[in-house]
Amino acid sequence: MLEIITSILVRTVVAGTPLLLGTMGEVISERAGILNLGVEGMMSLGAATGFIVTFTTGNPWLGLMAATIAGALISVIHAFVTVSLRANQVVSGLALTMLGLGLSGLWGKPYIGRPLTTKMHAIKIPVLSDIPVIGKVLFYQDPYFYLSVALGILVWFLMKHTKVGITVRSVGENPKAAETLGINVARVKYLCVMAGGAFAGMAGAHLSTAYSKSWIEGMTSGRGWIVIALTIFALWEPARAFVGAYVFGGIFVIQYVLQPLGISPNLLAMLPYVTTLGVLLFYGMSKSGKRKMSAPATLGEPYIRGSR
Amino acid sequence: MKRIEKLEMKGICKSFVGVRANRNVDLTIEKGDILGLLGENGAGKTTLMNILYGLYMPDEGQVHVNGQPLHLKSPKDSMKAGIGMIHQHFMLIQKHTVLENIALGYADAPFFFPQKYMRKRIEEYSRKFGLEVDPDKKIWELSAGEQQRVEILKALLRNADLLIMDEPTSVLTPLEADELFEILRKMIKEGHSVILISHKLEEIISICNRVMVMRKGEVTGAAEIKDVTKVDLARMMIGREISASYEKADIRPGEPVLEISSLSVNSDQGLPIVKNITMTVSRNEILGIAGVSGNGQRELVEAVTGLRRSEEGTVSLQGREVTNKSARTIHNLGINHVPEERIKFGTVANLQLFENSVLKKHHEKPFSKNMLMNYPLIKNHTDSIIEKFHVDAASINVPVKNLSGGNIQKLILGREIASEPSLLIAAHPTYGLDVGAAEYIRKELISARDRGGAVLLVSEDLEELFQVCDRIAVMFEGKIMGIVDPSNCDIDEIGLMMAGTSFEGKGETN
Amino acid sequence: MKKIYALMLALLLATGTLFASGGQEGAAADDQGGEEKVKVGFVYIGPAGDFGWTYAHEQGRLYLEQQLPWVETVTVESVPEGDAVRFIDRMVQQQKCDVIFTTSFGYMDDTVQAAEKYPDTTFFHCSGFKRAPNLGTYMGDMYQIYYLNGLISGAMTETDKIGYVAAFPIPELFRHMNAFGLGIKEVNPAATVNVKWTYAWYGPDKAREAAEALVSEQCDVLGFTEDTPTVIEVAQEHMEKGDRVFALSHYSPMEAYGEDATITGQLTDWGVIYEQVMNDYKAGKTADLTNYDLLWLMKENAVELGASWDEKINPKYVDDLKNKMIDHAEFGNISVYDLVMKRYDQ
Amino acid sequence: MTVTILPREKTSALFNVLTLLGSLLAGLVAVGIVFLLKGINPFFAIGEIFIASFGSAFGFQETLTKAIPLILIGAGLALAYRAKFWNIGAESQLLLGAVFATWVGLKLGPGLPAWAILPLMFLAGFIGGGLWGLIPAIFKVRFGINEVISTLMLNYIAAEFVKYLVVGPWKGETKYGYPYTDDLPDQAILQHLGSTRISVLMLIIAVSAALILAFLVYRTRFGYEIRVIGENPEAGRYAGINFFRTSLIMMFISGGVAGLAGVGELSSIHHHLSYPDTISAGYGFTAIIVAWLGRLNPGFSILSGLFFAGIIVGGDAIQMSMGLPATTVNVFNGLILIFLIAGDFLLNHKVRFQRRVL
Repeated sequence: MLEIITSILVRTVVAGTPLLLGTMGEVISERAGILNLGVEGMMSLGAATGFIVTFTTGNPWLGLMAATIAGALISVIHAFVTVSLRANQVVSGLALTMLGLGLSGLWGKPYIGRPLTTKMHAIKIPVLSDIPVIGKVLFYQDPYFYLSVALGILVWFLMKHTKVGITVRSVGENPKAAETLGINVARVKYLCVMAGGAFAGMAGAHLSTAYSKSWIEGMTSGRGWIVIALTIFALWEPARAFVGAYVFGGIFVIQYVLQPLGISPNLLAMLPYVTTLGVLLFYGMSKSGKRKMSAPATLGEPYIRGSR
Repeated sequence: MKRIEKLEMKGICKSFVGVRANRNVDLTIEKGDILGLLGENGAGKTTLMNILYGLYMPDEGQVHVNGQPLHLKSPKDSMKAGIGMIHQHFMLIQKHTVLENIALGYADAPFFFPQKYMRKRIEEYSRKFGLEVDPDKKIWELSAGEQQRVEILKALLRNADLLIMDEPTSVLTPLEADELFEILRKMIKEGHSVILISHKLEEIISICNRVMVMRKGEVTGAAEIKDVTKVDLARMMIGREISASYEKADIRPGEPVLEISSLSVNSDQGLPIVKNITMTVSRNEILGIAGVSGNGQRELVEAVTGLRRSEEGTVSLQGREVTNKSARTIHNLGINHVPEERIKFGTVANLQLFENSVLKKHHEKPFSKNMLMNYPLIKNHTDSIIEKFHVDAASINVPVKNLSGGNIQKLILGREIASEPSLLIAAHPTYGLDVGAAEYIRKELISARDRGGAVLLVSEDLEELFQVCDRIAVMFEGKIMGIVDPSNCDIDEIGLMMAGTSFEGKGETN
Repeated sequence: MKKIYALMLALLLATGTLFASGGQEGAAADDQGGEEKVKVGFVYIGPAGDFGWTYAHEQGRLYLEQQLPWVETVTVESVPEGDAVRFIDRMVQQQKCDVIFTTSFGYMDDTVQAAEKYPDTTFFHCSGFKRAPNLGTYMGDMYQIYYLNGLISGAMTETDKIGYVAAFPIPELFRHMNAFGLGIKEVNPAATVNVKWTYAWYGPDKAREAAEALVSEQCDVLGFTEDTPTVIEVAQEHMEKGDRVFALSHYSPMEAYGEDATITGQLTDWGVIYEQVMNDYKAGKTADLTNYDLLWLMKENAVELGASWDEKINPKYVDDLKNKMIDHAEFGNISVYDLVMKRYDQ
Repeated sequence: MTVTILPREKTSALFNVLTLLGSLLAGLVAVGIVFLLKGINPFFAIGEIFIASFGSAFGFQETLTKAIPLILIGAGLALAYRAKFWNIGAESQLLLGAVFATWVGLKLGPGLPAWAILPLMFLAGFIGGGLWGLIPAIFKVRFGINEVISTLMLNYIAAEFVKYLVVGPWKGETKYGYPYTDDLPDQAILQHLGSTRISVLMLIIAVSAALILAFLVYRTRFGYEIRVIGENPEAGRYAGINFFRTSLIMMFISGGVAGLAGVGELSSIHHHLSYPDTISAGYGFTAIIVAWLGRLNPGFSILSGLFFAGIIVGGDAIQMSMGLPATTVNVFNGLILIFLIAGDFLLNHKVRFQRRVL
């Protein structure tokens, strides 16, 4: 029994890693007031880029870097269209998803099914990894896990305890107030969207170089959309994003564990999505929940400088 | 850091499209002054202050500090020069804590843990000026007065020597206002100076040491407070002979159309803002509601038209009770409404002219029948409105956003009057219009009255009220201070009522 | 304004059409000058590089091109079931294919329809059961190999729990799982098989979680039907962490993904089948295909035991199997290795 | 040099169209650049797409076949987007339409008179899609839940539900254990035109649905109210429009039309319910651009639906002749959409470049 629990937890953490990375990115972007529905596309591009670079150079770290840059670069399109051209963020995000999926499919085609010779191996942290259960879950994982946790904590810290965090959050809540206090709103928004893209790219690289170690079209299989739901689930708080990512990772894992109980695997596969709706509904039912669920005040709205 | 000993604005002129907001304005303020800037809405006070704060560039004129000319291109420049401004609508981030709000964009705060650093500074300043506020609270948890203190702290921490406050007491309870004045006095002692924009005579008298009155972009008077009385100020503010009334048919008011009794309404913040109002508007009558804006006029109108819940009391329309009925039900009973914010409520900017010409009436015959819209007929109707009300538009097929403000207002008015409502409620219908358009709209209001309609006119423009109304009610802090007959009344009286003095005796005339 | 807009949009479509018809000639020119070649179209359900079903067919196609120089091929991949018709249309009408292979059961009805529509083209549908004069069927079935895999798995398990990651509950899979189970029981009556369904032919993430769940249930030999080597990778990772988890390769030689974890597996060589079919075609044996059903098994070498084409069993574990002695009803006391080889030869 | 951006006061119809064509052209150029980077002759690739979809009889047949669901869903989405309701869930509304129709055709079918089956299937499909569309509407209006998220989640839920049906309770007895339902009875099947896959009835339904929706938007009171609350909810309140009721009706129709597309795919193409990605090849998503290219006028989705159907069909051709993956079409869709919304900016704003005078 203990072994099953350990295994579930180990897998939960692994399955939650791309979700955590993606959610952190989307939290940053949405905190600055830009809804980016293109996560699925950016992740996919990250996955393809990460794989191709790892495959050709044999260095998974270069793959990770390339994926991060690719994610950030493609997100610039979204930033330009929504910040500079004030276009509808929903439509632009969807366009980005299509573009990301298309480009990754086009470039990744020759790499479908090719085995990765160099992999990121799990790192065993001495001593700590010998602790029962927790040791295996937290201290014997692939480097992406440690990276995602470190970045997650970093984002949390930046958002909560630094000037940058205050600036970013203010830009999403009240860009006009930020502008009068001398902050370049457009620049903050651009940078935040790009940070979101970079995180999504990393999440993609995790999928193709650490999780599956292979590339195939559509391998993100909806994780980008879950990330967007998770961002609401997390109420735009990086600390809650940890909870959300691992809860959802756990739900993904537990489907297979529960199969012997005779519940239809298809109904189990609905769990992550039903849970999301359930949580939102739970928030939506109560007044205080609604307040909590209230997004950054200007999320989705174009900001026009100097408007009165 | 050199402090502001003396600040002068000289010969400031500023025009917006077609409107001269400031004409050759001079202003001087010295260290330790609390200068009251008095005037009606639209008198140009806020424009002048926005120039001082670097938000607008003046067309002409200069600003000097301690004798040196100052170039203000953005709020950053004015902040650097030691000028701080607190807007009527606070520039605060509701979901953030006080600390975070003050730390935002604060140059001296460290990168890591800026809150910790700010907390020390805030405590220091709180003690110095008596600005008590819990730094860890979120803004939305604070009362308006506390939020204002945050704004003041924000300005002071940015080394504001001169603090501009735009109608600071309009959102405060009397107790909070007293606390604010206490803070301001402390600031003066510390060598700061304050410019207070207000149209409340009482508070200007009680806190300021100097006053400057503006009307229509010009300075109409400046004095030391000790040399003037409330009545003097009221005269300076309104201060002119009322020009002749428009011609009106000599008809006695008919049966009552709108009866409001003991109506109480809450503001968006959930505080009582209309308090126990009772009044009647009859056929062939224009009832004006005078008063400085923000005294509950807007909420009153919204409650009557079904856009806001009333807490207590009743509203009856031609004998039928319509309290808290839906906007559509009330409209169907014959109330038409020219809303205050015409762009926000009254029209749909991206829809075409003809589509806007039936907004709110689109569900009625003959404009729609069996769920279908009769667009040919609507277009004819629009043509007639455009012709009758002289709406200047390229075509009825252009989006309304292409029209100027005056033309939008004419369109709305035309739409609301054309259907011969039993009651027309018009809120600030001529606000921001040029003289010709305003005159035209006033005449239309009168002719609606002459044809047997009842009109409730909310306006800040006393001249307008005197010219068109049969009776004028003055609202102050959610209450009716008195109802007067314009043909038989002293303008000072109204000024005093607007400033909160209740007048017994005159009361209802019918 | 709306009218102009509509007009322009229509004009746009029209220019597209014009542009299109203008370019047609150029494309058509390519098709001429062809020699006496037979053009063969392949419709694939998955991506050609999936390392499973479609990959195996792709290898078969390449083998075919290599063996029969008079064959020219064209492929289209990732064609959703129920949408094959338009691809077949295009293969017949534009690419002028003479023979078309549709390689998934789900294409059956579409292939039948297409065969009716194009009587001059010859169709072969993989794994189906409907035939027509110009529609034959073929299949390389591996239930024998699964049985052999079962024998080996039964011998290798120490926990007496064997895991199976299965894609979709369809008859072919049940057939394989039954054969697999039969083999296991013959060697190790105490062993049980745990099954996890993924509902995806191609789902590396799902297969991974399913395999991990099986490992956590103490399964130490993993078989699977899914088109990626994911399950092998999972087993290999556990091996590297010091656990004892084996896996059976599926469809393609996957030993490279888990050199320690892979014991053996199932291989299909579609190439020999395709070669046979095309030779039959050339020889004119395919005029009436109503009874043409090429169901090839082990004896035709269409399917093979092993995780790579060279070795039937990973040499690392040959000794283990040779040392594992069981009492067998038919052969008495025999090593599992010998049993497997005996059965293989049968 | 400074760039000033001012709102454009007047836009002419011609300018409107030129912007649109310019956006499309720019989109195609961008696609060409992507091809070029990949080492593919862009003129050949893009030309091939149009040849394959509009340049040959069999290609055009397929284009029409694919256009049917795109027109239907695009028109429905245009309605929702008019009200600023970002319905991303057409994919699942289509599926639910197919599920309801399957239930009528398969489960009720034997007990129904032959003439009633198809009409009832269409009705059921409309109701199925409509009800599925109502859920996010209620979620949004009553509980303040963002419709983008809820419709997306409902997409996944519906897909799993369909899988559950076809491998579980509805698994066909005649399908040898494969995950399909049984085939619909003959009376429940839409006939094709000749040897094509075009169902004339569906084509008529699609075109007339688009026209009816256009009529609804531009000629009825309901359409007027939708446009008012979409453009300016405050004005909608002022005008006494019932937000809750209008939103619900609107989403019922929007989802219902997608449901009709589901009935069409089921009854005309597949004849049985099977995996969700077989029933709908991403029509719900492509239709988003269809609606957008049609400037949110349901009527124009007829043309823009045809255009994107052409791109889907043309995508097959470059897949076969150039070995490009199926998702290449997504590059097209994404880039064209990006340039369309960028074009909208030019339509509504003047951009002036000025040399800074010192």
